[in-house]
Amino acid sequence: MSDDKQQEIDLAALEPDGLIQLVTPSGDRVANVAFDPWVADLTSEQLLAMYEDLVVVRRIDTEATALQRQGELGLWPPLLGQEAAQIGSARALRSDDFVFTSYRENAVAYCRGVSLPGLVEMWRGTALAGWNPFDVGMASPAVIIGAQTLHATGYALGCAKDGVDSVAVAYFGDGATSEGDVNEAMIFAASFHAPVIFFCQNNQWAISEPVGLQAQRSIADRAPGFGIPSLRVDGNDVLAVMAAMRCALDRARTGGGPTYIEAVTYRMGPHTTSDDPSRYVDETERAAWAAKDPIARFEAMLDGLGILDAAARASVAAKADQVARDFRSGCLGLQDPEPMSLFDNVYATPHSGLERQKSQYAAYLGTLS
Amino acid sequence: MSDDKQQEIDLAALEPDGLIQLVTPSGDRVANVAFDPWVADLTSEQLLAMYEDLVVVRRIDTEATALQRQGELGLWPPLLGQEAAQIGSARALRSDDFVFTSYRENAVAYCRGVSLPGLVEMWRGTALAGWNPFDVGMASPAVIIGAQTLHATGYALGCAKDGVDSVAVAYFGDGATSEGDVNEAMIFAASFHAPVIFFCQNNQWAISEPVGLQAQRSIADRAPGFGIPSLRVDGNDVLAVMAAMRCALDRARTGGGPTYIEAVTYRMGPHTTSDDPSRYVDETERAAWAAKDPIARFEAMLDGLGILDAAARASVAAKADQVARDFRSGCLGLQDPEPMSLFDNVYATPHSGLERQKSQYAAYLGTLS
Amino acid sequence: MTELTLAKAIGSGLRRALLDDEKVVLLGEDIGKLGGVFRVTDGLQAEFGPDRVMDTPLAESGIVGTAVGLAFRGYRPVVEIQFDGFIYPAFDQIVAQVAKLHYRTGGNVKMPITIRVPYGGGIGAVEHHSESPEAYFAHTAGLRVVTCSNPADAHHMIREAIASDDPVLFFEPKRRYWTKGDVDEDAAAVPMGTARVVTEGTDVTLVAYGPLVPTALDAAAAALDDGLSVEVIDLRSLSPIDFDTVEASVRKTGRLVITHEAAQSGGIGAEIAASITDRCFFHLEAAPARVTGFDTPYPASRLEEHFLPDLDRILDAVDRVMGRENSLTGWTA
Amino acid sequence: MTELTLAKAIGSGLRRALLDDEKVVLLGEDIGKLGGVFRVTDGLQAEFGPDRVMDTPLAESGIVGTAVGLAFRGYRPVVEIQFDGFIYPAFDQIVAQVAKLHYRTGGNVKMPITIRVPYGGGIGAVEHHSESPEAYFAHTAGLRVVTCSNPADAHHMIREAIASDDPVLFFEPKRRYWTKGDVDEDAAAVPMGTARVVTEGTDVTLVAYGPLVPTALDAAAAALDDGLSVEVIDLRSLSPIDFDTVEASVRKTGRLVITHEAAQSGGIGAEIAASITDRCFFHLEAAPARVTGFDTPYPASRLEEHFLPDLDRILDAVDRVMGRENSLTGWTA
Ligand SMILES: Cc1ncc(C[n+]2csc(CCOP(=O)(O)OP(=O)(O)O)c2C)c(N)n1
Ligand SMILES: Cc1ncc(C[n+]2csc(CCOP(=O)(O)OP(=O)(O)O)c2C)c(N)n1
Ligand SMILES: [Mg+2]
Ligand SMILES: [Mg+2]
Repeated sequence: MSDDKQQEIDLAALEPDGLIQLVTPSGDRVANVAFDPWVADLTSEQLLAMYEDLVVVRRIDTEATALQRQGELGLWPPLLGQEAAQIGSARALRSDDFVFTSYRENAVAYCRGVSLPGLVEMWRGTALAGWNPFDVGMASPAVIIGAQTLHATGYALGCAKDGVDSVAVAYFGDGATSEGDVNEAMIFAASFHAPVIFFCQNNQWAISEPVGLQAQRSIADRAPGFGIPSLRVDGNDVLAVMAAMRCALDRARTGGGPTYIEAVTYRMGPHTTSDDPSRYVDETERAAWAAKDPIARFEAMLDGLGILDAAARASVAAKADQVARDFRSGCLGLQDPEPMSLFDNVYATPHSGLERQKSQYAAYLGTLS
Repeated sequence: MSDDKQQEIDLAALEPDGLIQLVTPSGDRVANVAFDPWVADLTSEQLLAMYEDLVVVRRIDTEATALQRQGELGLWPPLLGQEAAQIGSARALRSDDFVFTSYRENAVAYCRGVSLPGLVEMWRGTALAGWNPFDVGMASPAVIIGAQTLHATGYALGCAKDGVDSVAVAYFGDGATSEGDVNEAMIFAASFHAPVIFFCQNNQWAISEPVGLQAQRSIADRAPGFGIPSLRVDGNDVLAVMAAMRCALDRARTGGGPTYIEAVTYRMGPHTTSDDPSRYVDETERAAWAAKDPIARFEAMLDGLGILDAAARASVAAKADQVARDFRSGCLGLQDPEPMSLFDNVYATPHSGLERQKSQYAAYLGTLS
Repeated sequence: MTELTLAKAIGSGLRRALLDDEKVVLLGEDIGKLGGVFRVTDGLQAEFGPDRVMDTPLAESGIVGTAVGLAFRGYRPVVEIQFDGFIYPAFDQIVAQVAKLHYRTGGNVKMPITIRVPYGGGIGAVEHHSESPEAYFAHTAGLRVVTCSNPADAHHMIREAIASDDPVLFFEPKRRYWTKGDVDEDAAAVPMGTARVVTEGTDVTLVAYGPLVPTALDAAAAALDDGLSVEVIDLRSLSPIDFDTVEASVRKTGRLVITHEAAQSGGIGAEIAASITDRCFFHLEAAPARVTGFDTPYPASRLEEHFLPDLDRILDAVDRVMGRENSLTGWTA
Repeated sequence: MTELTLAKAIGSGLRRALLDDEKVVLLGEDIGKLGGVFRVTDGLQAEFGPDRVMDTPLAESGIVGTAVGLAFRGYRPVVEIQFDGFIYPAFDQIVAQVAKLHYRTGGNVKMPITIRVPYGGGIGAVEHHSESPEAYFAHTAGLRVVTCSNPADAHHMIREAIASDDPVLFFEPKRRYWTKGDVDEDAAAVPMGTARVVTEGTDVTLVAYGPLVPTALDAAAAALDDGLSVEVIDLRSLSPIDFDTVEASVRKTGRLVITHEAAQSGGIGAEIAASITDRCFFHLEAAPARVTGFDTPYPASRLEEHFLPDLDRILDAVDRVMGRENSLTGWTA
C-alpha cells in the first residue's frame, strides 16, 4: 500500500465528508474497501490486546477521577468516551515516532510506555511533567492550546532532514482548531511537506463551547484547502481509527507529507474534575453518544468473532484491577519535591542572577530550620 | 441579485478554481453569466472615471517613488501592477463601509478620499497615520502583517449588532495568509456570520518569498473549509474585480455573511523602495505579467468600445499631471511635528507617569533653547 | 451595602456596566452558559443575551483583535482571558494594536477595551495557571494596568476600567476570588489610578498589590507584635503607579519593602525601588527590599509555597530594612 | 583579523556556526535568496543550501514553534525575526514554550534556540521597525538575553549564543549594522554573560548596551573635556546582568547613570538601579539616574530624535548625579 499515487486517490475519494467506519455502534464489522487492508493483518491476540488497552485506560481514568475526589490530585481531565480514538491511533505508532499531545491524551501516554505514576505527576503537582520525552517518544503535555502542533511540525521537519522515516503526530482537540498556531502548523507542514499527522479528537466540546462555535463545517474540511489531505473517521471505532492512522503513517513514511485526521468522538465526562457540564451539556445528545460507546462496540465485535471468551474477559478484568491498584499506589507514592529543586533546570548552564537567588534562599531556609 | 439561495449557487459554481475574468489581457470583453450582471449598470462615464482612477493612482505611485529617491520620503511600497485590484474593489464600496488595510493599499486610500499629503505622512515620518479613519471609513494601515483582518471582523460584527448594512473589508496579501491572525479572522467571521469581506491581493510575492512557500493550493481554496465561500478573480481586470466585490458586498449586506476574494495579480515593482528584487525575481515571470497590465487592458477595452477618445485621454492625462503636482507639493508641505507632541495621545486621559516625563522634557528643552 | 465575594463583586460590576452603557459587550471563552471557569460572568448571558455576552472561538488573538474592531465601531468590549498564562497568544494584538492605536491615529480612534485576567498562584494549579504577567503590560506605553485586592475595589475598579477611554488590563487576584467583603455599588469610587494606604505606620513602608495585600496586612500585624509599625500600601494601579502616595510614605518611614508574586528581575518592584530611590534618596535609611517570586518559571504546585512570597519572607525583609540582625544579610537583588 | 561591519560580523559568525555544527539550521522570512532585509545572512543559503538556511512562511509563531520541534529533534535552530516589532506574534511560543521547556521537562529537553532580533530606532523607519522589546524577555525566566555593540562582539556572541544549550534572545543594534571594526574569528571570546568596562573612569559609572554604547562613549569623551571621568560599561548581557562588574564600578565612582532606548518604566534601567542600590547603598552619592526612551509608543520618525537618548541627555544625567547645578533637578523617574 505504499504507492503514493494509489493513496492519493484513496484519500481523495473519501474527502471531504465520508466518515470512515469499520465497526458499527452495535458491533457489526462493515466492509470498507479502502481501509480494510490497513487492519487486515491484525491477529486475535492483537485485537484482544487492543480490547485490554481500552478497558485498562478507562479504568485508569476512573481511578484518577477518584483520586482527585479524594484530594490526591489537584485536577484530572477525563478521557471517558475517547478511548478508541487514542488507543487506535497510538497503537499504530512505532517507538521511533514522536508524539506531541495536549493534556487529555492519557491513553496515548499509556501506550507510549509512560509509567503509571508518570501519568499523574503533573496533576498531583509533584512535577511539571511525569516523564522524559525521549524515553517514550512523547513530549510532555502542552497545556497552551494548540502550541504543540507546531512542535510536531518542526520535529517532523527534523526527521525529514535526518532522512529517517519516523513520523511526528500532533494530538489536539476541536477547540484547538481555532488557535492561530494550529493553522500555522498546517501551513508550515504543507510548505515543508513534513511527515506529520494532525490528529484532531473532535469530542464536540471545548469546555462549555460546542464545536459549532469553532467550525461551520466539518473539522476535516479545513486541511484540504491548505494542501493537506484529510480523513474523517469514527473516533469511537478503534479499528477505523487504527486503519486511518496506519494509512496516514504510511503516507508520511514514504514521502507523502502531512495528513490530517479528524476522529469524531464525544467527551462523555466533564472537561476536568473542576467542570460542571450540567450547565451546558444537552442530556439527549450525551445519551445518544453513550449508545456509541467505543468499548461496548468493540466488545460486541470481538464477541461476534468468538474471540472474547470468559477466560479472556477474566484476564482483562484482572489486568485492569492490577493496573488500577498499581496506579493508585504509584500515585500515592509520589513524593513532594525538595524545596531547593525549585531552582533546578531553569537553565542548562548556570545563570548568575538565579544562582544568587538560589543561594540566598538556601541560606534563608537554613535560618528557619 | 439579492436572493441568498441564488447567490450561494453562483458562488458554489465558481468555487474553487475558476478565475473570474471579464476582460482579457488584450482588452476583449468576455461574457460571464454569473458576473456580468454585477457591472451591467456601469455607464461610459463611470468606466472613464475608473480609467482615470487607474491612471491617477499609478501616477501617484510613480511620483511617490521619485519623492523617496529624492529623500523626501523614508520609504514607499509601490502598488505598480495592482491598480485594478485596488480600484475595482474600492470603487465598489459605499462611504459607510469601513476598510482595514495593509500598507500597500494607497489606491484604496485614494478612493476612500484620503487627502494627497495624507497618503504619504506615515512614509515621510511626520505622523504615524495620515488621516482620521472616521473621516474616510478606512483605518490607518496595519504594518503588522494580518492584524487588521481581525479588526475588520470585529467591526463587521459591530455593524451586524447595530442592525445596519455597512460592510467591513480586510485587505491583505498572499504572505499574510500564513499568519495565525488571518486564519483566526476567518474562524471568527464564519462563527459570527459577520458581514466582512476578506480581500486578498495575491501579488505572488511576500518580499522575496514566492506565494508557493505560503500556500500549496490556490489561496482562494482555503476559505471554503472554514465555511466561507470564496471567489478567485483576475486581479488585473478592474471590471471583474468590481463584479466580484459587488457580489460579495451584496451577500454581506443581505445577511449572507463573510466572503473571501483572491485577486490574482502581480507586484511589478520592488517590495518597497528599499528592496532589491533582482536578487530573487525571475525576469521571465515578470515579463509575462507585464503583458497582463491592468491599465493597458482596460484602455484597450475602452478603445474598442469607442469610449476613450482623444479628449478623454487628454483630460485624464491633465488630471494625472495635476494630481501629481498637488501630491508633490502636498508632500513637501508636510511639516515636522512639534517636539512636545511626542507625548500627545498616548492616552485619552492623563497618565501621571507620562505627564511627569512630559513636563520634565519640556523643562529640559527649555534649557537648551 | 451587600456582602459579596471578590468574584461576585466583579460580576456585579460587569452587570452594572452592561446596564449603564449599551455599548458594553463581553467576549471570552466559556463566559456564557458556564459563566466563566470562575463564574465571574455567571448569569450575565441569561440576563443580557448572547449578543452582549458572547462566547467566542478558542483563540485569544482573535478575541482581542475582534475587540479592537468592535472598539472602532464604538463598542466598549470587555474581554476575558481565561487564565493568566493564556494571554500570550494575544500579546501582539495587545501591545502592537490595542496599546498603540490611539497614539497611531493622533487620538482619533479610542480603544476603550478592558482585558480581564485572573492571575497569580497559590491555588495548586497545573502549569500556565498561576502566572503574574503584569510587568509586561506595565512596560507597555498606551496601556493602563490595575489590580484589585478586595471586593469593594474589585466592583468599582472594573466599572472604572470599562468606563475608561483607554485600554485597561484588569488583573484579578484569583486566589482571592472567594474573599468576602462589603460592597456599596452606589458609593463614590476612588479614582482607578491611585494607591491606597491600608494601614498607617511609621517605621517601614510595605507596598503590595492584588493577591499579596492580605499577606502584607498579616505581616504588618505580626510586625506590630514585634514592636514595628508598618505602613501598608495597596498599589491598585501598576500603570500609572501612584508614586506620590508611595513617596509621601517613604519620606515618613525612610524604609521600603515591595512584594509581588512575579519574578524579581524586571518586575514592578524594580520600577518602584528605582523611582522611589530617585525621589527619596536622602530620606532612605536602607536600600528598598524586594520580596518576590524567583526568576524561575512558576513551579509545580507542590513547590509553590516556596516560590510565593509569604508572611515570613516579608518579615525577613522588614527586619533587613530595619537593619536588624538577620541571617539574610546576603538576601538582596 | 578582518575589518567587517557589524552586520557582516554576525553573518560570518553564523557561517562559522553552520560550518562547526551540522545541527545548526537557520529559519526566517527572506533569509535565503534575499539574505535578509539587512543582508545579515547574505550568501549563506547559496553556500549551505535551502535545507540549512530556510525561508519560512510568513508567521512568527510558526517559525519559533517549528524551531522548538527541531530542537526536540536535536537541532540548533537560529531564528531571524525580521524586525523588533514583529516578535510579538511569537511571544507565546517564546515565553510559554521556549523559555519553559527545559524546566518543564526536568532538564530532559534542551532548547538551544537562538532568536535574532534587529532592534532599536534611529533609522527613520515607519512604525513597528524601531522597538526595543528586550525588557519583556529579560523578565522571562528561562531565557538568556544578550546584545552586542561592535563587530567583534557581534561575531563571537552570536557563536556563543548558538553554542549555548539555553535559548538566547540575540538583539542586534540595527542602526549600528554598518559600523566597522576588526574581527578576529579565532580569538578567544569573552563569556557571553559578562559585561565589559569599555572606558575606565572614576567619577561616574555609565551603563549602556547595544546601540547606545557608542553614544555613551561620546558622552564620556565630552565629559572628559569638562573635567569629568566617566567609566562606560557595555552590559552585553541583559539576562543575566553582570552585576558584579557594575557593582565594582559603582563602589569606585559612587554614581550611576543607565541609558537605553526602551521605555523607562519597567525597563532594564529599573532593574539595574534597584539592584545596584541594594548592593551599593552606602557607596552611592546620588540616586542612580536613567536616560531612556519615554513611556510613549515609538513615535513617527521625525520625532525620534526627541525620543532617543542622546549625548546631551546623557551629559545632563551625568551632571545631575554629580550634584551639579542643572536645570533638570526635576528630571527624575
Ligand atoms: C491558549 C489557551 N487558551 C485557553 C485555555 C483554556 N482551556 C483549556 S482546555 C480548553 C478547551 C479545549 O478544547 P479542545 O481543544 O476541544 O480539547 P478538549 O478539552 O475537548 O480535549 C480551554 C479553552 C488554554 N489551556 N490555552
Ligand atoms: C508580523 C510581521 N512580520 C513580518 C513583517 C515584515 N514584512 C513586511 S511586508 C512583508 C511581506 C508581506 O507580503 P504580503 O502579505 O504578500 O503583502 P505584499 O507586500 O505582497 O503586499 C513582510 C514579511 C511584518 N510587517 N509584520
Ligand atoms: Mg474538544
Ligand atoms: Mg504579496
